[in-house]
Amino acid sequence: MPDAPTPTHDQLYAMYRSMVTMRRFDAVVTELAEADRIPGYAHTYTGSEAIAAGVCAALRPSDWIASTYRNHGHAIGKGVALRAMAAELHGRRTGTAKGKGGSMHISDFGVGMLGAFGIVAAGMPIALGAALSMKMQGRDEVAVAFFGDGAVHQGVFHEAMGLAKLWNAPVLFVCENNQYAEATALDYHLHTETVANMAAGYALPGVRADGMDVVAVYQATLEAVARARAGGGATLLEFVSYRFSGQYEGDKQTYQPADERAAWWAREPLTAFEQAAAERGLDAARLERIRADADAEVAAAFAAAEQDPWPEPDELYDDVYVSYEGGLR
Amino acid sequence: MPDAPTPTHDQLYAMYRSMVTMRRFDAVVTELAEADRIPGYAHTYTGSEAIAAGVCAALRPSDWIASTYRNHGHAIGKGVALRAMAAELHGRRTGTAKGKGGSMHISDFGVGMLGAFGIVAAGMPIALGAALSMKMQGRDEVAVAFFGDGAVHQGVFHEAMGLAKLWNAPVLFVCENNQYAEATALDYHLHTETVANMAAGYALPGVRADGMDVVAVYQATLEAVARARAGGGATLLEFVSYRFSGQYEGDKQTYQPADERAAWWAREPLTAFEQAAAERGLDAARLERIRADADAEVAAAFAAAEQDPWPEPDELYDDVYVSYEGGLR
Amino acid sequence: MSERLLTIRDAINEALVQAMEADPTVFLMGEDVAGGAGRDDRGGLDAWGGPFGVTRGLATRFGRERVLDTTIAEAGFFGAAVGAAMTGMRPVVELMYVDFAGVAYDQMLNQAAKVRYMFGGTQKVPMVMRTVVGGGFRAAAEHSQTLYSIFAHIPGLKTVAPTTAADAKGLLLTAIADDDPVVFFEHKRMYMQKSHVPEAPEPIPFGVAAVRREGTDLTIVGVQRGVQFALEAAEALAGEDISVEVIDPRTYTPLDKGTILASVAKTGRLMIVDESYPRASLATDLAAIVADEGFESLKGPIRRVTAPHTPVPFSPPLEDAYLPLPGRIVAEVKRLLGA
Amino acid sequence: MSERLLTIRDAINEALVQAMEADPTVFLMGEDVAGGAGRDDRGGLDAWGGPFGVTRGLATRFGRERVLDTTIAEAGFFGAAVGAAMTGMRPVVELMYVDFAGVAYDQMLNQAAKVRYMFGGTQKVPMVMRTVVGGGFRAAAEHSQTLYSIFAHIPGLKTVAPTTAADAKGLLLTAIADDDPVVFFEHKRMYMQKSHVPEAPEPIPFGVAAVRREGTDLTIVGVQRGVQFALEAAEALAGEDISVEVIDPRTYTPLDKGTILASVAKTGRLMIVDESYPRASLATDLAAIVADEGFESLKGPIRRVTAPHTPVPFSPPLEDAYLPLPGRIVAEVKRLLGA
Ligand SMILES: Cc1ncc(C[n+]2csc(CCOP(=O)(O)OP(=O)(O)O)c2C)c(N)n1
Ligand SMILES: Cc1ncc(C[n+]2csc(CCOP(=O)(O)OP(=O)(O)O)c2C)c(N)n1
Ligand SMILES: [Mg+2]
Ligand SMILES: [Mg+2]
Repeated sequence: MPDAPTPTHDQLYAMYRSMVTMRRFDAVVTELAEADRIPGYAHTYTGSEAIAAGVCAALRPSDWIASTYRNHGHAIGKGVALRAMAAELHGRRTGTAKGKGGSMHISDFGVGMLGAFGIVAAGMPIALGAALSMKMQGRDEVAVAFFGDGAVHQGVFHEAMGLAKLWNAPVLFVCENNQYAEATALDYHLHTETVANMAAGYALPGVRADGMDVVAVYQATLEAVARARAGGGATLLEFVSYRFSGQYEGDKQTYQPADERAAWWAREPLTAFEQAAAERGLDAARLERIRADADAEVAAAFAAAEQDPWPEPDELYDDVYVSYEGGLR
Repeated sequence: MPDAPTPTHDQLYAMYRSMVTMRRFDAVVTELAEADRIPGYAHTYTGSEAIAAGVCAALRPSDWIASTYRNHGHAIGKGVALRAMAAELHGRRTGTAKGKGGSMHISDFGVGMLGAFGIVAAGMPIALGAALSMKMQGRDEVAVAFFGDGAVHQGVFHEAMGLAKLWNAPVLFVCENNQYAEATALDYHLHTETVANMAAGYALPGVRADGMDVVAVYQATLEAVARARAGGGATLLEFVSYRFSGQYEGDKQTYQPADERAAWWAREPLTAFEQAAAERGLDAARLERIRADADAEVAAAFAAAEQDPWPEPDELYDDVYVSYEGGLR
Repeated sequence: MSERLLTIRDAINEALVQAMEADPTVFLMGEDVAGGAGRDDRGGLDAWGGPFGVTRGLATRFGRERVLDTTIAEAGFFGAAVGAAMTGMRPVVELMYVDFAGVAYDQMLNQAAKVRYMFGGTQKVPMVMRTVVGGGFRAAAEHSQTLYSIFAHIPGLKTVAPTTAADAKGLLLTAIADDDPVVFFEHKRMYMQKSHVPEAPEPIPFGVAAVRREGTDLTIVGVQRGVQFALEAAEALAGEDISVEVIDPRTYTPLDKGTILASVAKTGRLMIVDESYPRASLATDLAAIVADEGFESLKGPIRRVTAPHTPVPFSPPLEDAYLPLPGRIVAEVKRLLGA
Repeated sequence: MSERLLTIRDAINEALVQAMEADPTVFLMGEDVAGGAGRDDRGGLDAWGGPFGVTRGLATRFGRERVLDTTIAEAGFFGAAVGAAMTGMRPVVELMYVDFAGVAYDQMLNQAAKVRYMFGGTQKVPMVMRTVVGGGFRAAAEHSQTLYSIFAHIPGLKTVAPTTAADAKGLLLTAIADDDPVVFFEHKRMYMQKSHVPEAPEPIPFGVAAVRREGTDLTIVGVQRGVQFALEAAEALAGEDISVEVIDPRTYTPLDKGTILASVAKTGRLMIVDESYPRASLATDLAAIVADEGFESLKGPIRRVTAPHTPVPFSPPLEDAYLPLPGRIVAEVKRLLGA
């Protein structure tokens, strides 16, 4: 991407802040899950922070994203409040979904986070619909669907790609190729050379970039966003990373060879960013402050959330419908 | 396909017989439908006879096919008895499904006709499963799924193609590209240059041939069948034809420009075959006899079927389950 | 004022026209809802208007930007409807036959129905899923189902099944204006039935049943075409001095339990008529509600006259025995009343 | 002979082993049913054995030709199972969570269920669809459903929901040997419960309910985990001199109506406990059957204790209020008996 704009220092610091916040947030989630201090399933994001941070940096607050069960990074990247996320994970009334959704279903309309969908690839047509909606309303917002490498086999991937082409919709399909779908490795499940190759079946552009490099992600996204805003339609973006996290907290990951993990870890996105920092003219001390700030902010969010009130049992009946004649009970 | 074997004269006569039978059969269906003399929906096959005839000529009786609501041609090609088909269309107890299925659901296990499925693309994974089954049983039979150009957008097309690759299954996906999906023309709905192009997304061979030329169809199929039997896996075949029939009987086809229809009609498969007959050394008188025989056979089948007994109302309860503890009523 | 008679089909068309005129965020999506892919060189903007002609004329009137022909990708375009509904539009999306629900069911069951709840009420999904149901066309197992129950079962969805042209129009207007996802069932055998329909847009509220016929000996609650079958049976039974009350719930989620319970309080007896499969169904739902909340009024068993537990058969004599036609209802009523 | 205690999870595993040993046409398919795509360099042949470890060890034992890890393409591999079943195999195919049914529902609803009927009984589809249901894991709206009803509604499918380890084994053996498509529900909160399981393969017939506890004042029919909730409630109520009979239908299609009706004939009262959605459900199904065929025995209303008409909430206090836990059952029983 030689002619893609280089991010400014401020932008780089912001992306770094975003990434370290994601990393720290999920580190706390892992701790809490291990200590049985949060209920339910949690899916963490370690290793793919550059993807969410780079993509979201290329978006406006009014652009939309749709995410998956593995959504914490996307939510943080798009600007969802940590406090409300932490409260949601804790099942508290102050959470993004008042405790009704939990870790798998973070959403925040106010910052363009359409929501997180637990069914593999289900968010793809929903993001497509948001994009269609923007187009119909004459707005130039775009929509992004995040999904994993495993999701490319699901029928609705195909349908969403095809309809995006048909409608020339301003949507970005962002595949986080983290080498694994649950315990199934990419070389077993992917048929084409790359995920990006699959775009050809829909006559859409398919772009692959290093998902460990936040700047590469940012630049590739920016180009696709510009095309979409200008009426040029959809793009399939593939960002290559590694799922250092388990499929969910508790997964022993016996299917990931140790040497493979080690080799990828050498390239993990925070280290990669820090190593390139000097060259990019960034200030090491400022990076350290950012880390400390992020740690503190995450810690404060969880500490506060854990003190938050539980929902009352009767709140169960709220929010099913906007209105329901005769009432629900 | 320069090195594909040329069909023998006997084979050519057989394919012609197959095609004219299909044409005649559906002509009678149209007449009966117009006269309100058969119940239900009927979907006829005029224009694509060369596809079913050519494909089935390349198969063994023990190979499997799965079809759609537009199945009469496939059934005839595979050798389903006309008498039983006609009776099924008439809703008689002597029908292929004892009157339970009708025109949309012809099947005949005995000749390898797995059945006809009314949901677009639903037969694709079913044929795939039959292919997997043959492979697991150590047999070298193959399975074929017929479907239309419109079906390539359905999610399960994608899933069946991908799984066929994953399992290296001996299955042929045969797309009858007849230019229309209901009232929607190909140039509106297809994103790639050809349907065959879509095979690349699954790293499968995609082959396109003239669906008006029964020999071209036969040869392309033969090659794919040979590959599948030899353990070489699946192929996507695209045969190009034209849907002279309505979507269903009664459809006025206002969306097909007259000049377009005329241009394609000039190439319709029976005429094409007859024009090439002399050059292939076939005997015109014998072709005429074949036509007369086919007409007579079709007429006899329908005439007899119309005299067949209706099922008794209570037969309604048969054939839901192989066994049902306590009974259905 | 003279009666303006419209078919159910045309009443639905009129509701769509009026809703689209009144609100620019309303748009249609589906396979051949225009037809000819909305192209002038392909038989005009309305080659089809859907296989039953329900949406005919709308592409001409509103342009193909608002009447979108889709590919055969139901999961994709139902999901797109969810996303569009979440972000300011009011999609009316067509599932050509309810029998095809299985290919898009996830988007209905898990996304449309749950978005509001699992995101804590911060979002809404104002979409209408129009679909065609019903037997009687000799269309066999995959084009004749009603499948009301797989939607009525799911919290978060509303379900509507009109039986008259006026209701079809009024309930569809309400459905489109409603902020929740609504599944709107149209019975293919009822499209051509005519009745008086007011010209002005007059929405009919959800959750209000209609008493279609008053009676004293027995209450029959019909489900969509079951209402008509019940009315025909009631007419026949009237000749034998049996007085049947016929109730049409019109909407099933929400359900007007009050009208049903009040009727059973009066008659003491309940029958339910529905052409759907008999198990875990709307018919069992209505029976179960009355067996609990209306138990004290009951003088006898609650009888369900439904399809049997089999797929829909093709052959006319089989399908006729399959459907809960008036003759079967009459016989069951007599058996129930010991008449 | 000493009692051999197994968890439900291990009992299912054992049934699979025995079925696969006895019949070479039985094979498994699903996402990570082996895990590590069955590769030795990926943590051995059984990195996972499914997310709950139910199929652990099977790939090692039978090879990955008979334990097929699939991609995330449920419509594809469920359809493939239909095709394989039609042509001589007996696939046991796993839907990881029943909540994902929506993406493959067409193949279940229209193909697996209808192939035999719409082809006039010339074919059969001997396949088992194993799937995981249930709340109580704080897994929220898309990983906690039971959805029994969208299968029980459909003619052509059989539905089985075991509640003990012995039943899980015996009913799964029957399901695999059965010539019809069977949906086999496993409750995720019950996997680790232990009970005595015979080592030999002893199939348990479909359509035979189990009376889990005898009683005289009231019959409770539980649906899967509802049976356990009912048993706990019955125990508590026994302390207050209320005698509850608890019935476990075990299979829902086919259903053993006789045992339920006989119990209601004895007690005169019926309650149904099910954690599913309340509308058009198995609970309404059971209620409707008794409100018709058992009406004469009834001394009072038929009460359903179910989940409310809402998606499953995440937060523990909400989910606890959502489920029909024993405390709610006890309170409802007392209300019903006026105690
Ligand atoms: C339709 C559907 N099938 C299966 C699952 C279970 N499941 C959850 S995550 C997952 C793997 C997804 O892998 P990938 O898309 O690569 O995403 P990643 O977890 O690596 O981010 C599976 C199979 C599901 N949620 N939805
Ligand atoms: C999933 C599904 N959606 C829609 C339909 C309705 N339908 C029946 S045939 C058809 C068009 C199919 O076109 P194509 O695949 O090109 O086949 P052709 O009729 O041309 O042979 C449609 C939309 C269906 N049967 N199944
Ligand atoms: Mg992945
Ligand atoms: Mg076509």
